[in-house]
Amino acid sequence: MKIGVFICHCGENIGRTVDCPRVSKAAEWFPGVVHSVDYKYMCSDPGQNMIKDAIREKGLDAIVVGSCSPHMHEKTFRKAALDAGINPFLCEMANLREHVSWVHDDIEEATQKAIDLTRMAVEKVKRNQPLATIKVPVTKRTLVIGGGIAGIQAALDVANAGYEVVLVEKEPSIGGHMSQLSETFPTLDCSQCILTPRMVEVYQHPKIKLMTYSEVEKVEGFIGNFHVTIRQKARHIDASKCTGCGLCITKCPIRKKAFNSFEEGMAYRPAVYVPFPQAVPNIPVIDETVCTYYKNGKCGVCVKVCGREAIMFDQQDKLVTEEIGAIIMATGYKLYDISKKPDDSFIKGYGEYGYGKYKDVIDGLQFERIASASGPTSGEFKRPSDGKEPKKVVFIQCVGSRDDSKGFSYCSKICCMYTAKHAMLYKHKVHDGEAYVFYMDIRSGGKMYEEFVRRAIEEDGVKYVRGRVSKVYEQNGKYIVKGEDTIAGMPVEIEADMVVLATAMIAQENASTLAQTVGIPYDKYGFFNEAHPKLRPIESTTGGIFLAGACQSPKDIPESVAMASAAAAKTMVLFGSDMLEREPVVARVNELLCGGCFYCRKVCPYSAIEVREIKDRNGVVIKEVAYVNDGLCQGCGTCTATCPSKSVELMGFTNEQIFAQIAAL
Amino acid sequence: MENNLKAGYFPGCSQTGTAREYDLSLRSVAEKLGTELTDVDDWNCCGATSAHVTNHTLANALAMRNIVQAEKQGLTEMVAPCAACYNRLIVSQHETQIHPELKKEIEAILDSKIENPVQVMNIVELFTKIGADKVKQAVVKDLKELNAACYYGCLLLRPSDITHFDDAEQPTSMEELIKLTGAKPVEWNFKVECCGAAHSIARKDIVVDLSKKILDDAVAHGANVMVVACPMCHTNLDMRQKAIKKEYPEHKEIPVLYLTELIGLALGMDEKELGINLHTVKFELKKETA
Amino acid sequence: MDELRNHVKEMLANGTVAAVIGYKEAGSPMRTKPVIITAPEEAILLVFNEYCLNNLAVYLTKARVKNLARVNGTIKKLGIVAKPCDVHAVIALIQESQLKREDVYIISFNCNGVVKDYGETLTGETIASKCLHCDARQPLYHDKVFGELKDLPASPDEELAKIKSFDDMTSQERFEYFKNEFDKCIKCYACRAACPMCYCTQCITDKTIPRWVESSAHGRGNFSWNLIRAFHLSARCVGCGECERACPMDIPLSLINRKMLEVAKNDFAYLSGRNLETPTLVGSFDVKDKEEFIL
Amino acid sequence: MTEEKWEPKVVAFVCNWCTYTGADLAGTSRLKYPANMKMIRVMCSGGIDPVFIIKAFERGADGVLISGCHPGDCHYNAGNFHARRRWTMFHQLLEYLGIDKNRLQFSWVSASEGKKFVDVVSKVVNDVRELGPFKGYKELNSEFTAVVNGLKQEVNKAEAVNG
Amino acid sequence: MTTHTSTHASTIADEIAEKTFQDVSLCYQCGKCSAGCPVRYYMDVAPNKIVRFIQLGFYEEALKSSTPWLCAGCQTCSTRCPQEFDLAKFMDAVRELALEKGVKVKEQDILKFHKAFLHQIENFGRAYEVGLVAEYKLKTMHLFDDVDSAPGMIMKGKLKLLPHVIKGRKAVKDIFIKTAEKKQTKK
Repeated sequence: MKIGVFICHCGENIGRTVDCPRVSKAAEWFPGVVHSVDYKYMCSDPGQNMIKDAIREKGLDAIVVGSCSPHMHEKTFRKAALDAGINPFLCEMANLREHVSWVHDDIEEATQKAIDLTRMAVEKVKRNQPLATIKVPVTKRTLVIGGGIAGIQAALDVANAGYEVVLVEKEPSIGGHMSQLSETFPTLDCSQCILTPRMVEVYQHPKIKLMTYSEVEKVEGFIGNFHVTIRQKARHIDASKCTGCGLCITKCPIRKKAFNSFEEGMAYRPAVYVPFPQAVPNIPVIDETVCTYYKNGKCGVCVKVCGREAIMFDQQDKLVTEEIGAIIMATGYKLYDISKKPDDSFIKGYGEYGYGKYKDVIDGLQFERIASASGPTSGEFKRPSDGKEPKKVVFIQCVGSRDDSKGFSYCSKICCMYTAKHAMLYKHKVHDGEAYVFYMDIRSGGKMYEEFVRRAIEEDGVKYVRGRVSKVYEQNGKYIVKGEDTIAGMPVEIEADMVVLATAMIAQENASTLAQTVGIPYDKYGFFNEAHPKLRPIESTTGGIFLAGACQSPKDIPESVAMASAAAAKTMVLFGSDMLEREPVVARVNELLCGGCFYCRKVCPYSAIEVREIKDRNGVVIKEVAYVNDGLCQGCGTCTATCPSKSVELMGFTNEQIFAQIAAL
Repeated sequence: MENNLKAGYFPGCSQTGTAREYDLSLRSVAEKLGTELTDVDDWNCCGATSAHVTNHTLANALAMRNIVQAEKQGLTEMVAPCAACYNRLIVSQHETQIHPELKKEIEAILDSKIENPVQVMNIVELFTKIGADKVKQAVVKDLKELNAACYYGCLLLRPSDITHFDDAEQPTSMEELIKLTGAKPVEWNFKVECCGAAHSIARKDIVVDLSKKILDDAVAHGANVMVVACPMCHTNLDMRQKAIKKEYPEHKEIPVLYLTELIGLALGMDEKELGINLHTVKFELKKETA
Repeated sequence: MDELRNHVKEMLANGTVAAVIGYKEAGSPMRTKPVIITAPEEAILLVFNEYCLNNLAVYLTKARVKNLARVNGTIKKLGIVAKPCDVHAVIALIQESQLKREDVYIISFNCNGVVKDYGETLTGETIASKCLHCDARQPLYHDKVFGELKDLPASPDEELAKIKSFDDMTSQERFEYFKNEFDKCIKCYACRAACPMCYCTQCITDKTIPRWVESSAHGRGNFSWNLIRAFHLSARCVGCGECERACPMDIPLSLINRKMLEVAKNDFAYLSGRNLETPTLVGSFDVKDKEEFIL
Repeated sequence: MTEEKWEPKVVAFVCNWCTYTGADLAGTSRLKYPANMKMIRVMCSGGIDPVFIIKAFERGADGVLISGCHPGDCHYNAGNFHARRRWTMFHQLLEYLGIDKNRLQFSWVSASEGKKFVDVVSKVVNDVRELGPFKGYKELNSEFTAVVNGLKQEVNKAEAVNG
Repeated sequence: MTTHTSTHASTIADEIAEKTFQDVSLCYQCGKCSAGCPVRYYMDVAPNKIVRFIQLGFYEEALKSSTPWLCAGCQTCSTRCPQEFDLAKFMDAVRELALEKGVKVKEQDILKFHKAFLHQIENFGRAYEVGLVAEYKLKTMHLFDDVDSAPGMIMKGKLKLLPHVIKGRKAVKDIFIKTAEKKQTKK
């Protein structure tokens, strides 16, 4: 093997403390080195040409460049090697700048270390193997999980670009939390009015396959090549026959057995129902847990009234598999149920505010429903306990947010804004009413946000009190709210008619289970982790899986929508080529030697190790061995260190290469 | 009777004086329920509020001496019926467990090793340990005439991450217990509000105000008796009603019973046996006419 | 004993198992050796007593034994007579995908201890040291179990005391001690052959490209071999002690294996081969694992 | 080589994403540390085989440093968690067999901890310097050589005697 | 108000941290403690402000306030604090420091009560209520408060005329001496 060594001065950067000519002289004597030079700037065009010419003229098989960190210029020199006709993975670097000249002062010491590092690189490169980039085909279909505003936006963007989309939503209708909202900040436009057209667009889009009342059960494969299993839960309605006339819903005799979750428990729904009138698709669902038919086989009123024979009591869950190239996670959030503490600890959360005990102590989404024109009170302000108009309403912020003791350390980000909106909506409808907001800080960064909060205070006369409330208790039909104004330094007690708690936004139910199913990491709160907090906020660390909206952290509508469009753009980047190229730094198993203990499989962070059966001529399985899926392997090498019989190697970092480096010390 | 409970008993100073009836009723009820209480040998005052507000080392040392005494006696469980004593003991035990340097310091002062095997219980936990079934079986008198406001006060439940006992804001364990006697618990607001405790003597004015608020709320929610589990609460709520009456002549008096007294009544003991006659606000069950 | 023989006979006769690995008498009633029974009438040879020292689980991974289970293209069960401590090895092998639980038929005994060496009567003096800290005298997994528990002759756990005594030595003293022990090693690999957990197709020490362990029997090669052997068995070793019993040079391998058992127990509350449900220590992790030794 | 001239030889196995990059940062920040340590880059601390460490000692290293990303920061999510378990077992085994714990040290150094990298390297080099050359391991082989030489002499003598 | 500097500042915050095992910077001044404090109305300064004073180094303001002395130690604040800051324990430390630094305590009666109480324990091992009340009354000159209830209580056996002296009296006295010594050496 003919090896060339190229030592770079990096101007003065290396040359000042490392005697570069001496290093290149020393390298001449290393076994296998046939050419060794030093030059002012190896990364410059003349420098690169020097390398290319040497490769061609001297017939070099491999090169070592002694210059800066490989993180800086490995790509540059590998490209040069490729241009000159040798495999780019037969190029190694010795880091003489960051690890030598910049950190040592003594020229003698530095030069000696530079020689050692160069020798190690030479010994390594001798054992390098030519590697070919790995190519995998891409299925150009996107799976969007979650049909809230983020999922809707992402699905529409991808579909409008001409790619097929499968949109999976676990509820019977898409729309998410946004469909529950009354008006939205900071413009106070009606949430339903801007959302419903989008929902219909999704339904009618020829490129979108909408699967409501469905959940993702299994995800296999890797970027560009996912195989996804989806469970379509039984609606007990034949969707192909149902016209959405709603006769079954109006005739269903079960009226007061099940709470309406869309109305946040402030109303009832029948056993056969659509979550809300504008639901998409407008196909009802039969709730087995309350329907009389499932109790005793009787009733069947819906069957009688349905002119289309669409009721199917014996319908079963169905498993559907889809071939997918990219996945967008848009599973959203849920509100922290403050009647319970998140862990299984003995202490329950916020007993001091009496949520769950007093009917008129409600959370933010319940308030949205009361304020909504389509809500249980048709938009009139009536308190849940006695239907009277509340004349004094207290809003408490940061309930469960910024609370290490009973909730979560993070700020839920949207509560300052929606509380201002709530107070404003209330004041707009109840002119003689009083609204108090207890806050700790007002966080209103965003276009027109601070102006919005000021409007609530200046124009609508909402009173802001800086301090956390300690206790809410009931006395003669009023709720005594005990607080402290920390600015005045005075205790404050307010006799309120209704109390609204801005409870924390937390990760969706079972978010961590879904993350495990899909194979992406999540943080301690259950929010999905982005690949890099600043530079890769849309991607998960798993290739081909992107994040949109509040599943990543608390977000408001414009942020969720922006993120959804960004995720859609990311999938289109992926779909821009037919084949995916990957660095060939992946693990390889020697199947002859593999003993089949599968420790590699246990430690692999990417589930990239598969089981392969070795059969004899008669097709009888002799043994099972490990096999690396190139698409999934990210090249960490944890398997190689774990393997007891050393039957798995990481390409580019083989044990032989490392031993050679150690031996060259 | 089989499965009889054996537990150590840390009476606390009040039980030898102002709260004599608490001690009396606890001992009689325990005996009736077949529970064997062993007094901690030569116990000393837990230091109460006065110690920990002025010198934390002293406070921990005083409390831990009792734990060590119990330890030497081989006790594994110990009931401290006074909520304040309970709080001091369990907090000191916790502190020495999690702060090794503090433990060393206290060990040096006490000249004794701290092993901490003793589990300190409050009075409600004692009854839980005895068992609801056992209490229920022993009830001979239905106390349905009582609408009771259960008052936990501050120190029975706090700090909740150390006591690990019931919900710190909306507790229900005492209610569950008194339901066994037929008494009806009322839902009210100030189960865990503070009565002023240690300020009983030095700032009577504060205690009068705070106690009045608590008593009024109980009455407003339909209570005809209050149930407490702490001699300090009892002093403030019962004894101070005279002073409250002086300050607020319209004040409506309400009797205040120790939890043990109420259970004692249900077990068929009479007021005198339980020391209820020693209270400031008089209390007597209706005489049965049958 | 008759129970065992009758049971094995029946299992072989009705085809439940293809073969049974067990013990038979070897020249004296105070000595046994392994035997593989394939015909029902051979079951009469089987014995079980305090001289059943071998850990027969080692045979389960051998190709020749596995072949016995392959009858007409289907896989039948292999029977094994296993002391409760040997069952740990079977379990560990199942956890390491070397066997399937349904492919092995475990015949075990409530164990009353075994002797250190053949020909001795079982007393507190002669009992094998692993029996002194046994945590499972009743098999944790079995398909059939015989025998009744009796009191075990008691004796102090000298092995552990010896390990503890190393704490008081300086590193140099310890190094010196083990160097001298390892110097005796002749690289016969009897330890490896006797170990039920050493089932690799090719052992790391036999690999030549690159060479992992210096193969000459000099100090450095010996040290490396013994170090790597010990590490590869850390948290996998079930503590059967067969390696030490097999060692012709009397290197106290149990002192090392036991130490690593203690480490796994203390740091991770883990014992190898005890529970099919718990993930193996190697191959799993806890975010809260200790790390005070890391800067 | 005389005792005075001896300089400790330390090998570091570091992960590509955190510690190697942290060392790069130490460089770009122009921080100084002893030149005794040489680094071998692997992709993840999870890929560092304990045999590398043994090999390093065999090849004359006086000390070894292993370093990777902080728990939770692993570029590969979990590589360092597996590594941590492996190290917990391995360092206790080495210590038990008489290799001073300062000869093999572990650290978490993130890509932003250039300063910490310098502190760690300086500490390890100093610790190893205090322990002196790793004679124990180095002489494992020399004794063998001595025995062989001794045997040779015996043979020679015998041959000489036998003519 | 005079200008405040926080030069020797860190010492008191540090001492508090040492006594309570917690850092005052935990407090983000939400005021929930003050909001729920049962004795808030009697205090001259809100409890959260005492923490603020210490955070900013305004030690004098903190130590001379009546607030720590009026704190009943009910731990309502500690239980509800979103930052898990144990304010009750913090108040203990502030009082302790006020005594150590010789700050004039506003609530003299409360201090005298505590001193009288501890005096009883030091001497007898347990609280001796008659002695306590007598000593307290002599010290505060509130001679005729509560005299109405005392005879009744004696009759009921609630107030014993003679103290109970425990066997380990010396051990308890030792505790007092040792903890006092510790304070001395610290200074």
